[in-house]
Amino acid sequence: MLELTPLQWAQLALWVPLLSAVVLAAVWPLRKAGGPAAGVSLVAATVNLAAAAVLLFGWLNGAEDVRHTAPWLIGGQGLIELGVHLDGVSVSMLLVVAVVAWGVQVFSLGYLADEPKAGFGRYYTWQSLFLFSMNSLVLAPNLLQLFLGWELVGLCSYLLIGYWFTKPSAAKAALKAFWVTKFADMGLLLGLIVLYTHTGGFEWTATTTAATTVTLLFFLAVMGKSAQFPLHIWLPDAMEGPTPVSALLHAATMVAAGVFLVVRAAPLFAQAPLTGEVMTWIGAFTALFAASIAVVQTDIKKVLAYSTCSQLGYMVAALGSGAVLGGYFHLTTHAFFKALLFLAAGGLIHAVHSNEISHMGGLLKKLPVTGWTFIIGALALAGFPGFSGFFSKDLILEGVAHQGQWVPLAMLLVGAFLTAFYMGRVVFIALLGAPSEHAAHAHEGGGSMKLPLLVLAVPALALGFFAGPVAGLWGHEYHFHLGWVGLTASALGLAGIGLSWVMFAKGGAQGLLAAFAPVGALARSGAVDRLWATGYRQGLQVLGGAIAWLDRYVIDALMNLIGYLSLALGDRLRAVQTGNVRDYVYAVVAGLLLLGAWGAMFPG
Amino acid sequence: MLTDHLLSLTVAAPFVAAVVLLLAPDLKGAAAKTVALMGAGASLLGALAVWINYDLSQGGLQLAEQYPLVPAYGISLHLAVDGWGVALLLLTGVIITTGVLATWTLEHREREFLVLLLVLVAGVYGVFVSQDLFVFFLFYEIAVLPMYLLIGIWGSEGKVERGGPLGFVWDKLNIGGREYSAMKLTLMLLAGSAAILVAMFAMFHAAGGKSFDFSVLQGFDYPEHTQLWAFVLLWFGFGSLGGVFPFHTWSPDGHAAAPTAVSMLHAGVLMKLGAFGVIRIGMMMLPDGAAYWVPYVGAVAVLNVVWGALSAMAQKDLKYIIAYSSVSHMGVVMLGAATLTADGWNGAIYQMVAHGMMTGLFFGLVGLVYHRAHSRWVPGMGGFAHAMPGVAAFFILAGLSSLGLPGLAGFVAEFLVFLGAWQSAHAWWAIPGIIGAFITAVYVLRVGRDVFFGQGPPATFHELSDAKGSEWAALVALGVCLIVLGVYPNVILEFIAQATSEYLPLVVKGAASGVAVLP
Amino acid sequence: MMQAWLILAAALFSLGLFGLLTRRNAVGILLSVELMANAVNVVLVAFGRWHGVADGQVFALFTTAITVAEAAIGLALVILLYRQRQDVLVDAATEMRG
Amino acid sequence: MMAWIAFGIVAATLLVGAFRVVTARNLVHAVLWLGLTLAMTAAGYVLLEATFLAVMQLLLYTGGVLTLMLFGIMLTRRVEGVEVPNEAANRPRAAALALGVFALFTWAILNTPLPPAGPGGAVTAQQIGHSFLTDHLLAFELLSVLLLAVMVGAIAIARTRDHAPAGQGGHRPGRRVLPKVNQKGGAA
Repeated sequence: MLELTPLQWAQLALWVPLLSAVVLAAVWPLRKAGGPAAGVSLVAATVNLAAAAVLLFGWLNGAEDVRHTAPWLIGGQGLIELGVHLDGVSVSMLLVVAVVAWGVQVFSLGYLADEPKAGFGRYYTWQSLFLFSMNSLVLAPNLLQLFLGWELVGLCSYLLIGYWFTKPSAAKAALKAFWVTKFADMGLLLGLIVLYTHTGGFEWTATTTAATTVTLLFFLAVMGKSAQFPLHIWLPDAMEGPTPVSALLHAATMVAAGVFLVVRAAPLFAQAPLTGEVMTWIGAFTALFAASIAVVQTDIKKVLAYSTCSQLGYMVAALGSGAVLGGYFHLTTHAFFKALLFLAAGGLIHAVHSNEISHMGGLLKKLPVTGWTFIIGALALAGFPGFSGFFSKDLILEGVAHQGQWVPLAMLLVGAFLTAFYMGRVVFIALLGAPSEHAAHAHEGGGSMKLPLLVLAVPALALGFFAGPVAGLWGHEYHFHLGWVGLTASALGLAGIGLSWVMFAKGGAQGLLAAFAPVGALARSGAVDRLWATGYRQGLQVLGGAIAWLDRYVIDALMNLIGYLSLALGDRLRAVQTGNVRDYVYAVVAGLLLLGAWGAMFPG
Repeated sequence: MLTDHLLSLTVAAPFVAAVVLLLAPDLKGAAAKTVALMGAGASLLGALAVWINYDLSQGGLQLAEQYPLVPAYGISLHLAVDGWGVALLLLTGVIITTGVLATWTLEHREREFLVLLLVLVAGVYGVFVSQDLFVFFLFYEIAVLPMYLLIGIWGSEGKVERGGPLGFVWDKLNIGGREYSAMKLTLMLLAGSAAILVAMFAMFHAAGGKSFDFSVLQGFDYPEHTQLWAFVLLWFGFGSLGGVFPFHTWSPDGHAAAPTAVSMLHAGVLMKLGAFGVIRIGMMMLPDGAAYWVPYVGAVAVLNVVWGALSAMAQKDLKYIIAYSSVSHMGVVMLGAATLTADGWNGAIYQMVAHGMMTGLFFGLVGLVYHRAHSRWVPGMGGFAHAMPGVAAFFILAGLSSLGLPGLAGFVAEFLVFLGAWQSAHAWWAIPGIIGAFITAVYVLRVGRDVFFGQGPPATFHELSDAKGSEWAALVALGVCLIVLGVYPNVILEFIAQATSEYLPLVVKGAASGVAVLP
Repeated sequence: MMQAWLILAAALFSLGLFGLLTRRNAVGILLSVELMANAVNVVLVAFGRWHGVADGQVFALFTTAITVAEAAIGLALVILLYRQRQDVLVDAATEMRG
Repeated sequence: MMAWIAFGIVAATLLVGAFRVVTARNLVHAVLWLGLTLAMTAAGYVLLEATFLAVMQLLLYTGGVLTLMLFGIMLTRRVEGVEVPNEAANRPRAAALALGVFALFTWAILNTPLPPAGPGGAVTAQQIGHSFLTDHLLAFELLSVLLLAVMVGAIAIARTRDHAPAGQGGHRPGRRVLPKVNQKGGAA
């Protein structure tokens, strides 16, 4: 392998995807050709993967941090710089993004094979652009570049969700995603501005009295990007995009950006206990809320979407209560097994041409690889002992317990149970249940759809055991120990799986379903959705209408009034010209007399 | 050597082209447009030459030329360029060139149209580089007056239904019509000019009535009370062109009725004249007046931003949406100026350039859509992306830039302005500004979805086709500018920051002039 | 004595003015204007005599010349008016109103 | 003493003449009375020792203008010379205004102190001629130009077109002819 310094590898990882995106965007015949465009993007993704692997390997062997910045903007208080910052945290996230992105791009080859050529090329252009944006976010040396990456990633999410823009629902979903995240990003922008004013820079290591306001503003953005309650409404709708997109953006990388921000700016967040408190509560509630809704979803992608929402809740709760290692490790493991779940679900959907789990019965036999990898992912997600999910979730629960947040802990434990339950439900219905007529002629996808599943299955299974070295990467110690919290969590997990087996494999205890009826009603009603929709429609649009009316019929009317008055005055004055000569003479004489009189009265 | 007449050549290039077009009656169709393009192109090359020749390390006024006009009153054609001038010349060059390219499809008396357009832009060039207040005002009028003819003759009809408390006004005024809009635009701008004239002569007189030169008027310490009312006159005088709140109502009607190239040039460049005037003449020459009035300027600017954005959201006519968004973005410029901070001023001037490109691109695109769909009514449109993917892509690009997506010009400008706002005496200004940016995101992308996404185009629009030859050139040029200005802003930010570091201390006693200059 | 002439001239002027205001016939108006011009001449000559300089009379001659010219043009217009309207009643000719 | 008597006669005749000019019902009488007034002014000039001017006055006014006016009346008189008396209505108003003006002038004349009298001695025609060609040369030349212009103008305005103007047929394109107005003032 050619000898490159870590900085050069990082440059490679950053610029190659951008180069691919620019080339594909500019050279439209290449893009219109479809296949070759995918090739270019895949090459870029592979180079990125290689660079990320080398970097991680370097950091595992204890390379010291690298920071290289170049001036970008002239600020009032000095030059604002952008560049690359390599340390344990950024390098590991870089690899996570690289692996998942590579897997998704390979998977898309098969999954979107029957798309029109131009669309296919456009898809891969946006994929490369996303890879660049995510990398620029991950490698950001300061919070400003993180914000730049953050917004670009939001753009890619808008473009990729709206890939099938001819579908009105997809166009609406893309817009909704962009609006909600843009609304939340206002917080990040304002936070950055406050930070810059107080500290003269965008470093996350800065200590400032305004830490609480800054971190609270940051958390508003995190709630938007990482779909925390009440700003989670866009994530389920984001499923309108192709499944690989959901796997990449809305499961592993983009939504994790919020958590990554908190991890990156941990020193800042440490200075604001209040924000921690808020995060713990919101995170825990989101975990519980999303898990309960996931139980009643029939569309497999919606289940996984709400599950992501719930798992993000876990991470936010962990970070809120100071368990940075737990939160970040869960982020990493979750990225792998959730991406695996989504891609596997994509395989199932591709086979059955429908998202409904009821149409998918008994697919394990027909799609063995997809089926089994789905089960591995499900078990990891449910926190089945030995799987990666178990370790990371355990760390989170330990952290929250250690902080003494009992109510949030309770919510998280119930959430763990529900998670195991709804994943069991999906597995028993879709893979093991009685095959429905739709699944009659289901068949496994091609090699391109199976390879990524296997690649992703490995970390889902084994990553748990590497917790030690990974923690070391991030400057934390980790030694496995199973406290009472871990035991209860795994017990609840097993119970959840057992109950789902009873209810869905054996058809028993149907009565319990009634218990979830109210949650089902709540989910279908989309109460929170409608809250925001009315806020938008009644609030913003009505306000806009009022202002527009005011502008046109009051302020503009005043200007027109001036015009009207001058015209009216003109009409009146016209009457003075009678056309009769004598009147004019009278006027002259009258003028003469007046002048004379005036002259007489004020002589000299 | 060429460079010591560079500025006069740049200003004169469009003027010469206009004269050539006037004197050669048989120049028709493409020939006339080519001549106009050469004129515009020459001025763009001039602007680029200025950009290259401007020596950053030295800063200050360069490439100066002075030709006495009326020595008795000290009036002279004194051209010189500073950091701001370099950036704004580039903007004007790009916009006029793309504007001429965008009129390639015009058939109706295109020769006279191009003559007026070129005269207008010559005026704009003049304003940005003239260092003599009288000549500054002369060029300012040259830039404003052709608008009446351009909109009156080549404009398009609109319809505003009658209503509201002052409904009777509709009896005498055909509101929304072409002549109405042209007349309204011209009258409101001339009213502004009248105010400027009064203030101008007051300053000339107070400064001893010997010379109109900036150097003389700049340094003079005017009496306190004169500064107070003179600043207000300049603020609303120049502000009326810059879309300051109560006097912004000409902008929607004017731009909606104006043909493509005219609204490109007007929203893209002319509105900047207004803001530039307020800063260069108002704030810099009347520091005490500025210090007193700036809180109000900022408050009105904030109102501008939110008001423009909200009313843009309720518009149904494509051009009205863009016109109101221009009002909103001009609010950001005035907000930046009102902060009296280095970031704020850099942001304000940068926003002028960024917004100029954005609106130029927007109006170019809207012109294309209107030319093919013969309608600007958004509710009737949908799914245009099928027929015109290129136009759709560029519309989204312009939209993203206007909502401040990083990587595009809009973000850099708005970020600096909001940064400046937070550092200024009135930190709260940043919040409505940011909310305004969000509302922009709402209406811009919603228009993008309503017009371009969704099922196929409705049956009523048949020959929808994508951009052709010269139109592509215009769109690509502006698109590239937006990206370049977004990715590597120092291209012109260095120049702007250099000028700001010189001018800000004049206004704010002991201002932080320590703007870091790039190594 | 001098003032007597001036007062006489004023009287003549006023009578001319009265004629101007009351006459309905265009020619009648011209007559009145002649009268007023004549009054002015008297004043000029009177002052010429008072100061004993030739200017008074020179100006009187100038005014006379101009009055004659004016009468000529006035008459031409009257004839045109007559040809146009077959009568010269001033009150009816109001086409030039606002 | 003699001067006052002479002045008295001249003034009286002048005033009566002028009054008659203004109030005569028949236009021809008015013109004749104007002739008398102009003649009496010439007499006045003699009293003011402006003999040259008196002669010129007689020559120009009584000769030229009088005949001009007579021609004017002849050319524009279709109805048998009888002139309908002026509106009774605005006569008092006109009288009031005229008296007002007269009062204003007399008040001004009586109140403004007269400048000191110059040396006596009549002004000879030679002096007038001399001053024409020295002090007022420019005015003199301009006057000749003016008179030329007036002559050309008068002819141009009043010349009869080469075709009969009365009939509508002869209407030349482009020349907007006002609608024919019949006696009662209504448009034809």
